[in-house]
Amino acid sequence: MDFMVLVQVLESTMRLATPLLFACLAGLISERAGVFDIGLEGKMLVAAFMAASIAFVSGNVWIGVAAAVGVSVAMSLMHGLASITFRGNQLISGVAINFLAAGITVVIAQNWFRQGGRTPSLSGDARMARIDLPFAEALRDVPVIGPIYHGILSGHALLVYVALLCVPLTWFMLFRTRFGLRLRAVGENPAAVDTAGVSVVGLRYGAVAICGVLCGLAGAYLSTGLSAGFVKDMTAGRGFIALAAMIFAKWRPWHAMGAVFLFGLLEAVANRFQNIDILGVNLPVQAMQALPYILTVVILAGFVGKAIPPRAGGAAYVKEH
Amino acid sequence: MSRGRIPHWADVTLVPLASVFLAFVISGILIWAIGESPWAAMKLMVEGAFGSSYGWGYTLFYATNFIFTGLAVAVAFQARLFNIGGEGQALLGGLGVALVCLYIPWPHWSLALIAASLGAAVFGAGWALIPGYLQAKRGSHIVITTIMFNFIAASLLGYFLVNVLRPQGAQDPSSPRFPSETALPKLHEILGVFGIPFSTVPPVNISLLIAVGMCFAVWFMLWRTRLGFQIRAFGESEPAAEYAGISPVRITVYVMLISGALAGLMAVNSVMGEQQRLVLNAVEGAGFIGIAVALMGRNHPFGVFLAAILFGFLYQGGAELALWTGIPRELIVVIQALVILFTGALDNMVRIPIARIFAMRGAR
Amino acid sequence: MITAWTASARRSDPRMTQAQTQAMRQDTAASNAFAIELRGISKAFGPVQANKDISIRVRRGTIHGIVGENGAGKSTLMSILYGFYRADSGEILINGQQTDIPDSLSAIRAGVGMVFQHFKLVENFTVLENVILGAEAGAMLRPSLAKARGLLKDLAREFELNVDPDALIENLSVGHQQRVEILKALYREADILILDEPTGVLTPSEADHLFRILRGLKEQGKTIILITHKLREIMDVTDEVSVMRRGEMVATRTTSETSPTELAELMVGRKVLLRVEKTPAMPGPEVLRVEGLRLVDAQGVERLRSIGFALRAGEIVGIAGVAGNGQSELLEVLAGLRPAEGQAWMKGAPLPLSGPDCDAQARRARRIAHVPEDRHRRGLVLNFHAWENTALGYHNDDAYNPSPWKMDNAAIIRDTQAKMAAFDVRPPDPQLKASGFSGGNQQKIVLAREIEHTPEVLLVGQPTRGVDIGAIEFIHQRLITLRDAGAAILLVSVELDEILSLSDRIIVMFDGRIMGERAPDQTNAQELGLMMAGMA
Amino acid sequence: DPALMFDLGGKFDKSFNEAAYNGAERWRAETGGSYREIEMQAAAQRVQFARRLAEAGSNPVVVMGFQNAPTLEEVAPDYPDTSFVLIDAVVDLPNVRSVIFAEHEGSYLVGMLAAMANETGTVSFVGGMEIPLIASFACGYAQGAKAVNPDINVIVNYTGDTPAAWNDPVRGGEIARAQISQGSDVVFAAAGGTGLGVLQAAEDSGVFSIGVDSNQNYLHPGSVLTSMLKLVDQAVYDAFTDGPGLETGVVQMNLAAGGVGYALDEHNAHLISDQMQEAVEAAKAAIIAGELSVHDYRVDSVCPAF
Ligand SMILES: Nc1ncnc2c1ncn2[C@@H]1O[C@H](COP(=O)(O)OP(=O)(O)OP(=O)(O)O)[C@@H](O)[C@H]1O
Ligand SMILES: Nc1ncnc2c1ncn2[C@@H]1O[C@H](COP(=O)(O)OP(=O)(O)OP(=O)(O)O)[C@@H](O)[C@H]1O
Ligand SMILES: [Mg+2]
Ligand SMILES: [Mg+2]
Repeated sequence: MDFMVLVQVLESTMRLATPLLFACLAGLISERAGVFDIGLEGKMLVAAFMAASIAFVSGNVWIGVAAAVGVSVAMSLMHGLASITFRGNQLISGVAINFLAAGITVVIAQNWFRQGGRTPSLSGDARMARIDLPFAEALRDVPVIGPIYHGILSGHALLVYVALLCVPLTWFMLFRTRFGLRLRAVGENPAAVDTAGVSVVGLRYGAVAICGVLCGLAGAYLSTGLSAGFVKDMTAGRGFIALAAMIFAKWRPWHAMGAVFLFGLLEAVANRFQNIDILGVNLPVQAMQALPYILTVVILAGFVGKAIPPRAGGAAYVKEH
Repeated sequence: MSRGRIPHWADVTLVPLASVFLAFVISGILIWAIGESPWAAMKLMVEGAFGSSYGWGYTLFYATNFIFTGLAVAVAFQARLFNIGGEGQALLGGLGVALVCLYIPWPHWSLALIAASLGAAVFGAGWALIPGYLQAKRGSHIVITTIMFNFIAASLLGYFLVNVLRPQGAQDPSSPRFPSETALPKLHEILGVFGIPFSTVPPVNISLLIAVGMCFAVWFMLWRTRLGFQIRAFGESEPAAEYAGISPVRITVYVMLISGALAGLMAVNSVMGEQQRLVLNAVEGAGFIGIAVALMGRNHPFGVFLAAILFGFLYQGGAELALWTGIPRELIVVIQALVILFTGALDNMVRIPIARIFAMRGAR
Repeated sequence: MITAWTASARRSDPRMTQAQTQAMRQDTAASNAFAIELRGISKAFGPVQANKDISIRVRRGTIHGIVGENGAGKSTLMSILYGFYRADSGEILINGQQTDIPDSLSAIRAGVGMVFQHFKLVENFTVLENVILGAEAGAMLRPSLAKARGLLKDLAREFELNVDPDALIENLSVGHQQRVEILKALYREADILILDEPTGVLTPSEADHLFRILRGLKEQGKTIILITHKLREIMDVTDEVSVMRRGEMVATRTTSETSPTELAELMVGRKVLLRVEKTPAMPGPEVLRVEGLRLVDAQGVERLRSIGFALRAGEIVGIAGVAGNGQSELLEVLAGLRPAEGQAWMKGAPLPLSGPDCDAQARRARRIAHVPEDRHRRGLVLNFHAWENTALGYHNDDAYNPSPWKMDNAAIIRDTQAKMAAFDVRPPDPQLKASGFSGGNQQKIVLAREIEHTPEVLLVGQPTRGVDIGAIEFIHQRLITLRDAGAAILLVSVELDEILSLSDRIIVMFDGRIMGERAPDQTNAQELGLMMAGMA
Repeated sequence: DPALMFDLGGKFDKSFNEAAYNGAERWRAETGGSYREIEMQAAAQRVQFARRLAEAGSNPVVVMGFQNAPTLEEVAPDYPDTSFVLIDAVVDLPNVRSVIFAEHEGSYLVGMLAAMANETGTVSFVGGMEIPLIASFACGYAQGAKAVNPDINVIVNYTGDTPAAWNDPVRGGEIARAQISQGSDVVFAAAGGTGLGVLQAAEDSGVFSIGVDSNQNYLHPGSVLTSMLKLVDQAVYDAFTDGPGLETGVVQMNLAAGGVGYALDEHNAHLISDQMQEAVEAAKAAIIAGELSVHDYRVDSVCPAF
């Protein structure tokens, strides 16, 4: 593969991995606190819709992003209400959120814009601008560094860099702060946190809210950064892929970054090389499209081994001595 | 613990009813908000789904699909395996049905039904076997592998339909129509034998009886056989199961085989009973609805049956709603979501006040 | 010394200044001799009245024992004092001051610390992280950890509470985990320390160590409440003792003026035999023999090194050892739960120690039964009904499977009723979930299942852990009856008393090896203790 | 009253179904009549809804999409007094009018335009799913492009195999970017909602795109070179206008019948030079006259252009 092709594929990877990265970190934080969240997909979808519609109405993408974060956090709190306060089944709540998002986005979009559950196309300031990193132009022609810096890293929307920044931030928060210590503890053994005089409910709500913020950013990037408007079901399973990446990463932030980049890369490769001749046999399109998923299974079976989730995950906390 | 305070009968009737009621109240507010009459909509839905044998027919047809996929998820859940792969397994089940119906000549539908059921079950089970085996032997998380296998199944089916099964020159990426000998008797024919009139229109067919039979079979398997005992013990506590000499690998593989077979069987209803040919996306999300059905049915076959009927109602009632009003079809998805949320996840919200009422009455 | 660390600890506590705390505590201290006074505490869990109008006073600077049968309400009462549960009615006075304790944080602020029976530790955190959890010095972790490390060193020196601050909890023995719990309380400057069944999982030497620590704490002026089922411990360390029965407080005695017999009677409401009565063993032919048993765990550590011994019909062989020296692994290997190297014979025929024919089913088919050490994790499926638990492991029995298709649930239920009657399980309800029984009754369910199948070899781990004295008496009796019926019993226990009183021969293990064998009447706790420490 | 039954993509897919909707709306505006419309959620509803519409007395019933051929085969015989119109496939029944489009012919013309606007020697195509219908778009497009420039490289990609493939603008955009990075400077999208992402990516990258079904030139003026028109709206409008007793049989909506074509309006007039227009018009005339034949992939699943 020649170098420029690699650069192009990696650039595409950066974009494709960004929503996955946000969502993956979102799930990671929530699950680290013991709240399983298969509603990432739904939250992203609602956020994508909110971002696009508010950006369209206000003409300012950042107002849209704020709205997206707001609505996503609200959905998260609903998940919290069900699974923390009312000790309901976290999986059911997540499934419900996914359904709710799939339906409500279209119903509201139809009611507001009358374009069949779509938002109008965004342009100008209603879309996320691309940012050129400092010296990108200057370094452009430097061999190796140029293509990497200018070609791959530079020229993405701000949220791409925010997502990358979120990885060390998440790591720092989890492993270097008091909040992170408590958050991890509440996912492993909430009784320990409770008896230490810290509110289990408060911590879990905190984690769930952060999850909402990150899902909001993921959705906003999808509709205002990657594309220019909302289309129904536009998350197209990315929330589930993020979940897969999270398990793949065994709930660790840096590994999560690795995992989403692997998924992004596989998708980028599949987009780029749809017909490959292998030993004279032309692989059908479908094979290339399935390739990322097949490889994921192979990697999982071959190299990753058992992923052990946070021990108290998935269950509401009930006091027992 | 929180459940202990209300009588069991109230817990299984009052709580779900109150939850469903709440879900519908909120749905009503939403319908009102988009400028339609909630009362008329509700009436239309109920009448459309239950008001005639036509409505019942469709409700039961959809419910049949959901029973199969719901049972598939429920069985796996009894062993604490979260099989999200019902969608893919049902797709493969469809392939099994199609191959059996297309490539083997059948003299009578009954033989075809047996063979196609086997084909569906074997293909579905086969598709679940790989994730099951990988979970058991390699610890590959079954949630991820089954999600991946859904995508892979879609590609595989796309390939088969476009390149293998599609008749030369046909536009549609679908298999040819199955021979008419393989057409399954519809419910009206079955009821007709007993002189009960029933609408001839809806595609509900003999698969419904298979589905109900499967509810019993699954119940029997889980609570009346050794295998079921082992599955449940394994699901409740892996160390205890190991202590009892129950092999985790074997149980995981068995459970996934059963789960996949059940999901695959859904194709008998939709592919053989209704479409009479295999089309792209023959499953249409029933695999995912199965998750909701199983969770709402508390992973018990009888609960799955009831939840499947509820979802069948939402599907059919929603279709009528879309047909006769300006309410967008996605609103039905919202109602489904609210029902799932209130009955499945926010059930304690109604249980706690109900418990309080009972406590007050008890105190007097 | 002690003032030095408390002073610095107080400074680290952002919630209260040193002056405030001391002023508050000393004020009231002068006026009242009771550290704790509970008045009319009641608590119900649904239909269960766990505590009924309980009043108790605990003198400052004493060790106060609480005894009672399983389910008497001891843990509940203490959990209320610690703010873990809220009482339905009643009041709490701490140092003479009425105190509202709605949550654990309030309890901690009031100077109450608690070590729960089931430790509240985060298994994959380090000791240090567990200690500071909830009492961190600031928003950032590093400074908190550094500060705690220093304090921990002082505490460790002061109270003989040595633990590696950087060890992961899951790699620590239970004894060390318990020290971490105590350190947690001390780090939070607890003046009043509650310990719920602290010795249930400890070895005798660990228990002795604990009591040394407790006495040390008492000397420093701390007040200690100790819940235990072991009357010897009560007599050893407490100053006063209260007895609970069925949710009520039935008596409080000064320890020096009471006796174990009186306490046992007060607890159970009848006379209890505190000594095991048994006739000498009459060993028959050899049943089980193992040679060269070796086990290497997943981390590559050798857990069993060339173990060899024989078991004869009609005898109880006790295995003594400090927890973590290979006894648990030995039981698991013999029960078919772990593959190992070496050879074994059951009545002369080889018994595979690895491979496909080595699982718990195969062992049961060879009439080897197993009462596991951890009834919650292994012995029972807590969410199963009692009758289902009766079939656990025996689900393939012909008696339960008259046809190949169907399990005969009715037969299992009948069988369970019979077993429950034979073992006096309370309540004798086969439909009750295992989690709904008290610890002693859960243990009886497990024993009934294993013993009533008349095994030729019974492997028993910690048969009376966490079980009240009435049930202990019963369980011991049953084991001896089984022995007298001709079964070979291999008993693993960390209770030296239990080993000494039940066994016909005693094998001591240390570091995966057999240190030697003794006859119970020719040895004593001191000698065994030395052997268990690897010195012999 | 007439009725219109949309295919699974839904009423507002900005292309196929939306065109039908526009046709119906035009009829309503011009005649003041009213009609019934229905969107389905699941394939099982195809038959269900077709029947419901017929039973409710709607006539004619216009049914969208080739996937409904079996639907009408099943339903139409039961309602001999109702006229059905099937868009995009053929059903041979006395009360069914089958309207089929020569997408390959329209695609051929936009392929020519693409090749003429092309500077890099590479043009590309993004299809929703690899099914014969979409492949015939691709094939016609490639034939047209190669007719202008035999050496031109035509990249063909598809979005996926699940229904999500028609609604994934993100993926569509990424595929388009991948094609653009391979040198394509004209991207033709036939992928429903996914196509919106393709057109957007083309505009963002400063290359041309080609819309599909409806006239999509207005979406990104100056960037959308043209749109491959498929006059579904006309077919629906005609059906509604013809009313209950409409003439049945197969209606060929090819170039000759004006059923397909390319869009030229104020949004792209400056992009299409006179020279380009002349060439396309010439080819169009030749096709209509039968002098030039564009191969239809659906006939034999083979594309001569690849
Ligand atoms: N969380 C709970 N929910 C319901 N009932 C409970 C709960 N905790 C305790 N109980 C009930 O309260 C009663 C008292 O239990 P408690 O744990 O206080 O007894 P205990 O004296 O500590 O027993 P043990 O010696 O076994 O530790 C028991 O009957 C028990 O069933
Ligand atoms: N959530 C609960 N619901 C009902 N009963 C409970 C609950 N939690 C505990 N119990 C009961 O409370 C009593 C004491 O509980 P505890 O946790 O102290 O166990 P235990 O009886 O001491 O057994 P062990 O010492 O083996 O843990 C038991 O009867 C137990 O079954
Ligand atoms: Mg207790
Ligand atoms: Mg206890």
